[in-house]
Amino acid sequence: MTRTSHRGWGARLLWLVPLVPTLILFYLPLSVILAEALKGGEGPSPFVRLFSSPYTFRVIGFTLWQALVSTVVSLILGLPGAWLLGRVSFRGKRLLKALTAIPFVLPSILVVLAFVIFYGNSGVLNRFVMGAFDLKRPPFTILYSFSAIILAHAFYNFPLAARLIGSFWERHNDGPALAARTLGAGPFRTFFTVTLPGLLPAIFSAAGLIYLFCFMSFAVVLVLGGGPRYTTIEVEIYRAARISLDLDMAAALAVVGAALTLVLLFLTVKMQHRASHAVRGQAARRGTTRLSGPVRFVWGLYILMVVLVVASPLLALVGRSFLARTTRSGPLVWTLKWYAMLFTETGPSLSLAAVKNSLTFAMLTVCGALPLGLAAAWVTTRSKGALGRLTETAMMLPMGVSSVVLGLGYFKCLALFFPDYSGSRAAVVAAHVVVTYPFVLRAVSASLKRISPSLPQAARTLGAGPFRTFFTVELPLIRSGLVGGACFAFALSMGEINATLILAQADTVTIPLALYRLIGAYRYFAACALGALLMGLCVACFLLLEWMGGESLDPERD
Amino acid sequence: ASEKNNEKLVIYTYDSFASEWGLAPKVIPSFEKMTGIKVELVSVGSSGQVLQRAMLEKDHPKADVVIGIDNNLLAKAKKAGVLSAYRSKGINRVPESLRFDPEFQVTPYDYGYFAMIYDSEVVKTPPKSLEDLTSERFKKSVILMDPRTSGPGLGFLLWTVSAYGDDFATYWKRLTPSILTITDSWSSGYGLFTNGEAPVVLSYSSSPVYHVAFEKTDRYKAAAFKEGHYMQIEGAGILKGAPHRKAAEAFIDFMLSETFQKEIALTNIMFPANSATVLPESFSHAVKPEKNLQLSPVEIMNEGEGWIATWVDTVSK
Amino acid sequence: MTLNVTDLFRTYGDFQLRVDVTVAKGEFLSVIGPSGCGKSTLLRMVAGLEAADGGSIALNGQEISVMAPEKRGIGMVFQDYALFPHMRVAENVAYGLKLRKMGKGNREARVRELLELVRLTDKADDFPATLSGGEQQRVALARAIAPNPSVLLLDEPLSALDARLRIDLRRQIREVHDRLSLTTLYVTHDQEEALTLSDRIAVMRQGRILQTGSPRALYETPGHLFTGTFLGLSNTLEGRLEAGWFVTEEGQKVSTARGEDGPGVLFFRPHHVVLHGEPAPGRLPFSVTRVEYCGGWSLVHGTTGPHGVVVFDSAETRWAAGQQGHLEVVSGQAQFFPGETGVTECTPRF
Amino acid sequence: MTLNVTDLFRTYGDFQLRVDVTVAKGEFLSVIGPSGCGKSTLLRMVAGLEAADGGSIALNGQEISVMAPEKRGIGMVFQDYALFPHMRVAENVAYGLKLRKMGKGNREARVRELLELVRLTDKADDFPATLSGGEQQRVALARAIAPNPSVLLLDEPLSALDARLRIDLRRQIREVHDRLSLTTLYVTHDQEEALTLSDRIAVMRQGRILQTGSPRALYETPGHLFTGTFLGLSNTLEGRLEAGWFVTEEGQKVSTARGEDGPGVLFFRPHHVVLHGEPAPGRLPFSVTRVEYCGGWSLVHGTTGPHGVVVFDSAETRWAAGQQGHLEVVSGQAQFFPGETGVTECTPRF
Ligand SMILES: Nc1ncnc2c1ncn2[C@@H]1O[C@H](COP(=O)(O)OP(=O)(O)OP(=O)(O)O)[C@@H](O)[C@H]1O
Ligand SMILES: Nc1ncnc2c1ncn2[C@@H]1O[C@H](COP(=O)(O)OP(=O)(O)OP(=O)(O)O)[C@@H](O)[C@H]1O
Ligand SMILES: Cc1ncc(C[n+]2csc(CCO)c2C)c(N)n1
Ligand SMILES: [Mg+2]
Ligand SMILES: [Mg+2]
Repeated sequence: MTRTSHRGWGARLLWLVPLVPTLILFYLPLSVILAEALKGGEGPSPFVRLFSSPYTFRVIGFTLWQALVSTVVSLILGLPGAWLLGRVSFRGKRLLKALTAIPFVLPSILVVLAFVIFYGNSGVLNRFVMGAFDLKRPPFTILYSFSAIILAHAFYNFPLAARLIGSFWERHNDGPALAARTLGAGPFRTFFTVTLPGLLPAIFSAAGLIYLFCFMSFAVVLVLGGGPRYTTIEVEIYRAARISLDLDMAAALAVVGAALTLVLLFLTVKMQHRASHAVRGQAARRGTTRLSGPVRFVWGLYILMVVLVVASPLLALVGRSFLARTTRSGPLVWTLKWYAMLFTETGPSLSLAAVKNSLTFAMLTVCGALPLGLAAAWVTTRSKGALGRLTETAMMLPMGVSSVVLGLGYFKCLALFFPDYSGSRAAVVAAHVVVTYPFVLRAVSASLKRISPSLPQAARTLGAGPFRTFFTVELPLIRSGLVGGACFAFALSMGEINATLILAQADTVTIPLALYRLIGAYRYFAACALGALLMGLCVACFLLLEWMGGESLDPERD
Repeated sequence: ASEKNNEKLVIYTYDSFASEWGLAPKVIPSFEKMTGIKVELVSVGSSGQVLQRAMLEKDHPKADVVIGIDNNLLAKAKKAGVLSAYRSKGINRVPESLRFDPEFQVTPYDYGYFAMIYDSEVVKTPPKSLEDLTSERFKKSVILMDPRTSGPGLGFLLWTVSAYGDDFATYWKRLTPSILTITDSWSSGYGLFTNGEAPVVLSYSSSPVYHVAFEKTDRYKAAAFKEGHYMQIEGAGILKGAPHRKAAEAFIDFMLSETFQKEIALTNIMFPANSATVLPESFSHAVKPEKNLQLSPVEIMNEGEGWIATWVDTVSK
Repeated sequence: MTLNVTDLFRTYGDFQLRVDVTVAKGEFLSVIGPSGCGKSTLLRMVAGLEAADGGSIALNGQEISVMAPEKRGIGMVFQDYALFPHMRVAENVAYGLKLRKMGKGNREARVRELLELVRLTDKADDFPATLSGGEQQRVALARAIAPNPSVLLLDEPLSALDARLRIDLRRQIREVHDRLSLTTLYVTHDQEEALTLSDRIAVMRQGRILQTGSPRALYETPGHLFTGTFLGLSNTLEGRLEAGWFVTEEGQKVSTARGEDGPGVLFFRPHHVVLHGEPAPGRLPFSVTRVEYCGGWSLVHGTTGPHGVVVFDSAETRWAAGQQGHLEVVSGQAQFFPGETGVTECTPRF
Repeated sequence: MTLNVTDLFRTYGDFQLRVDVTVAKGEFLSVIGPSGCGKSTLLRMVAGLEAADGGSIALNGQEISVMAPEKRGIGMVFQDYALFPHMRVAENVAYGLKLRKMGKGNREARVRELLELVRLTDKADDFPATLSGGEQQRVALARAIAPNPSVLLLDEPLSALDARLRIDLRRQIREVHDRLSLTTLYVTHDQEEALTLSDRIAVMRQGRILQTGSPRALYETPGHLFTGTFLGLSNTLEGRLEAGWFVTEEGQKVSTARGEDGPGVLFFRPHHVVLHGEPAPGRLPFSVTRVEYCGGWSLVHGTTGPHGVVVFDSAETRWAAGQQGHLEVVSGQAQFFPGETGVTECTPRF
């Protein structure tokens, strides 16, 4: 008899649950498009073209650099929030938690719009200051620069960092931190020498995610960066694939991007493994802090900053959705007409259909991505060593492949296997599932890794098979991770546009698509209304998810 | 491909054409009523993406007609060999100068001139030439589009090429301080402009028409440049192996008909290709330049990539 | 450092802790009490890890209850060890030393010395996760002692160790205490530890300190029946005191005892009983239910009437389960607690 | 169920476990050994929670080492409790019963019965995180017993409990064992627990089982010096056997002992020694270093030459630290182990 004895067939088959869909839904279309593009036609290989230009290296360098800066900034801004969400009990925490997910769902075009409305040369901020100090020229030129990119990335990601790290912190055993205090370490020292290292798995996990986001970011870079000076690989892929129609080049770029992503993923997974030190025999006892006097003031400042960075652009956007001009340059008046218009425009209402479609896609995506991500997380956390890390990386790769390329791959595949295909909702949902499940995997595996191995073992000795154990012990314990993952999947699906555009039927419109069209027709006020509607829908859904997932059995409620 | 169902027609077009504020909702129903053909309109993003989609499906075309192939894209479309020729009778009413494809793989339906639009409330003395734009007073004041991703963006690059020849790169170098941002699409750039982000934007000389016609303001004006204005001609074509060839031909004919052409002016804010079309009153605000510039498709095909590469290098430093 | 805890107060749901206790400089005070009586909570409040709802904690007269934990100069061994999972054993132990800016050389020497003390020299470079329970506990002990705190709080620091090591280490702990003249508050559930180590013992029950006293006083003349039954093995019989004699409910005179006449409980230790083969006046009938061999001696468990009684006997005891004997309570050794009714209350809160 | 463990083998870095052991049906076998010797690892392998590198585990002759843990019908109490944090106490206990599809009524009755057994009725609706260490441990015990497993593995199930409760519960565990005639493997570091509870004891050291035997045999006539020193208090003197007499290095005859002549160690219990005020032939000079009061008796610690010796005495001992006495090893009680050199090896692996 050798090691890895008693693993039932069930457990072995479980490998297939995440693997088969990943292969069919991701690796197959990807290889089809890559093979197609790379088999090459006339002329030099796209790789030669790619690497013979210094521009390529500038783009790669800039991509890595902006992602790094964005990640660090997001983490620094997010950590205090993580503490608030994880450690402090206050009223409205649940709502705040749901709110942290909003930036995430916003299609980047809407974020860009919100940023322009708030931070722009003629934005709320500038106009307010100009009005207050009677200035002629806008005092802040924030947009169309490197810092604008970082600001927008931080806007997207620091609430995410706060949320991810916070939910880990919530269940994190504070025993060691207390021990450090009794050994003479002050709160800061304790934080940096004990708490922070303990949080590293979550921090790396969040950092990996954020890094990838920023790595893949393109609308923000495109619009707020101010032009080709700041170009990322993803932007180049988008240009090559969708505009220059240079599929070879797009594929080559995608290969480069995927390779870099793979390395990054592998590194973060490895760092995460390295950083997690499970200690046998430690039950987490939750320490919930109450805020007092002067501390409250400091937190007030933090929240003010949050409001400035996150809430105000969004509020400006929502605000604008209730405003209208009497004439082009006339005074502003309050109105609900944009909302009314959203649902009463010609024929069967476009926005209504968009809302219906977006919600349907998002729900179905959640239904697909949850089990897939969960199975992937389960399988990868149980497997150890390099092989485990490799599988985990392989399963997370969809996160690092441009959805443009993926969409094209799908399209090719469908043309190959279903020649009569002409756009379908199933394909859209499948693409959304593939794009989103790695996030579920990330969110879930962080909480899965934290479960003391003796818990499932205890269940086994009590007579529960692996599945039963999973459903009665592990699943309830990773609920917060699941809810987080579901929120991600929902949000990403609500905001996805590239794959949808390629795969959906012509008459299938989603909220982001409708937004694009509204903005394309420079109907900004109506776009703001639809954006506000999107935000509202997402918050409602998050709250619903939180409520469904978090309420009933949470042992550590206060 | 065989004639499957003559009662149907599949069209690929760019977003703004298909959107409910675009041309499609105004014209498609009358085409359907007229011919009894059911039109399936597929909107696939920008005009570049229309062509791409056609190229992807080259072996099994699903669409019959593609709309949005302009004079700058023509070369690429021909190289891909996805289109087939059709000479519509209506082409006779289109001036010779607009028939940009002599083989009639693409049929022109409207045209316009690229121009700088300025906010007359901010810019008191409008720029009079491309060179004017480089002046200090326009520092961070101009919104341009990326030629790799946007039709107007490519148009402006070609404009500078036709004005400066091989020296266009040094012009761009001089222009850089004036650029506030380079957007990927016309809509985002123009949106920023109307939002007040910058007082000057690259658009069409016909753009002020929109503001006059729908917003009753002449605040936004087109600047006439002494170098002349680069021209864009938009066209449609029938795909090789189109499943519904007959219907496709009928649609191309329809595009040149009066029903279609009279909508272009106020819906697409462009000049209709059919010279017989009566333009609305507001078109007096559209500048029709004395001198118009255009590069030949062959030249664009041969040099286009090199120009773009030079451009990228210049602006990305 | 004298530790003064005055009217310290904390509520958790229906659990209420209210404690007054003083530990003199250099004193070794053990806190014993049933599981869940609030021992850990008391320690955590003294260390500043748990906020009190009221009351005061003073060190040498200085109020510390609003002071940050790291300012109090109190060392603590946690019941669940609370080792730093991301640091190796040696780093765990060195942590407090680093904070005191001890030079590298000195630090390493001190760590080595402490690891020798707890016999973990060969585990210095391991991470806590790979240690056995007992090994982890010893690391926690070394870590707490390392920075020479002036007050040491130990929460069952030896519970996961084997008897041999426990005896060794408890001697070490006491030696460290004596050498540095620490003020030590020691929580244990092991009465032997409490008896052998402490200058004084505080007996806790349901969140309050019932009694404090020297080990000998508490063991031999417990002021409360609870203390007596909790500290070491003991027996109780219900009955009444009549004219200096304890009489069972069946009317049998058992033993002399001091106290006022009336109903109550007779308390005596297992070695205050002799088992006889033959009946005699004053002897109670006894049926043996189980004989436990304890190494140097045996414990004979049995019943007399409704009462369970346990009796010390030699290792070579003649008794075996099922036999009948007669039980004599050695006169003058038993104690009478008026008004009490049995021993159930020494089990945890009900 | 007879449990047969044959040549079971597992390596962790430089730690190697290799065990052969048989537990007969209905037998109560305790495993004792120093911290880190592999007790928990053995249990975990038997339960199927840790894969072996080799060897076999058989239940009633059926090989189970490749069987899933839940198929083995083995109940286990984890050293770290491993309570389900998301379930209330009662739900934790009911978990195994639900899996056996026990009806709701029966289940609830059984849970109530078990919570009474471990005295936690009033904590039934609490979550584990709010329980004290001892309370958690008792929940773990109740949960493991609940489904009536045929083999029960207990990993230090009473280590966090106070003496009183521990004695109560160990009796309960033994009763449960007897009533259901369970096959029980019991890991403990408490020698008293091992001695009183077990039918047989297995002594483990450095990953191997050194010796198994009845409590009495192991205590009174340990086959290995390690067993003797590990199980209960003991003393050792180095010297040599000469013609049936043990002679110290200084040449003094101490006690008769059986064995072959040669160098070795004399082993005797603290109650095999008498302390005298006056010297006499065969008596060793003894300086008292510390007297520990242990309730019913005292322990007198001291040194004779280089050797530490501990002596039992009455609670009212006349000895005090600093005094000088003379030590007599009661003849015929001491045991000689040839070739050994002292007792350091009973401390954990070095
Ligand atoms: N954070 C908490 N929330 C709710 N109840 C708690 C909390 N901490 C402790 N308690 C309760 O307070 C009581 C005392 O707990 P404590 O840990 O002080 O007991 P203990 O005397 O140390 O017990 P043990 O010997 O078992 O460790 C217990 O009933 C426990 O359930
Ligand atoms: N997962 C692991 N990785 C590395 N070493 C381990 C692991 N588990 C146990 N060990 C080592 O194996 C040895 C035996 O550990 P085990 O937990 O079985 O000891 P134990 O006899 O139960 O000790 P204790 O009485 O302290 O609980 C120890 O030295 C420990 O460090
Ligand atoms: C104010 C205004 N000006 C110009 C156009 C025309 N236009 C803008 S984008 C585009 C297609 C090229 O990508 C065309 C033809 C319009 N619609 N609105
Ligand atoms: Mg405790
Ligand atoms: Mg163990």
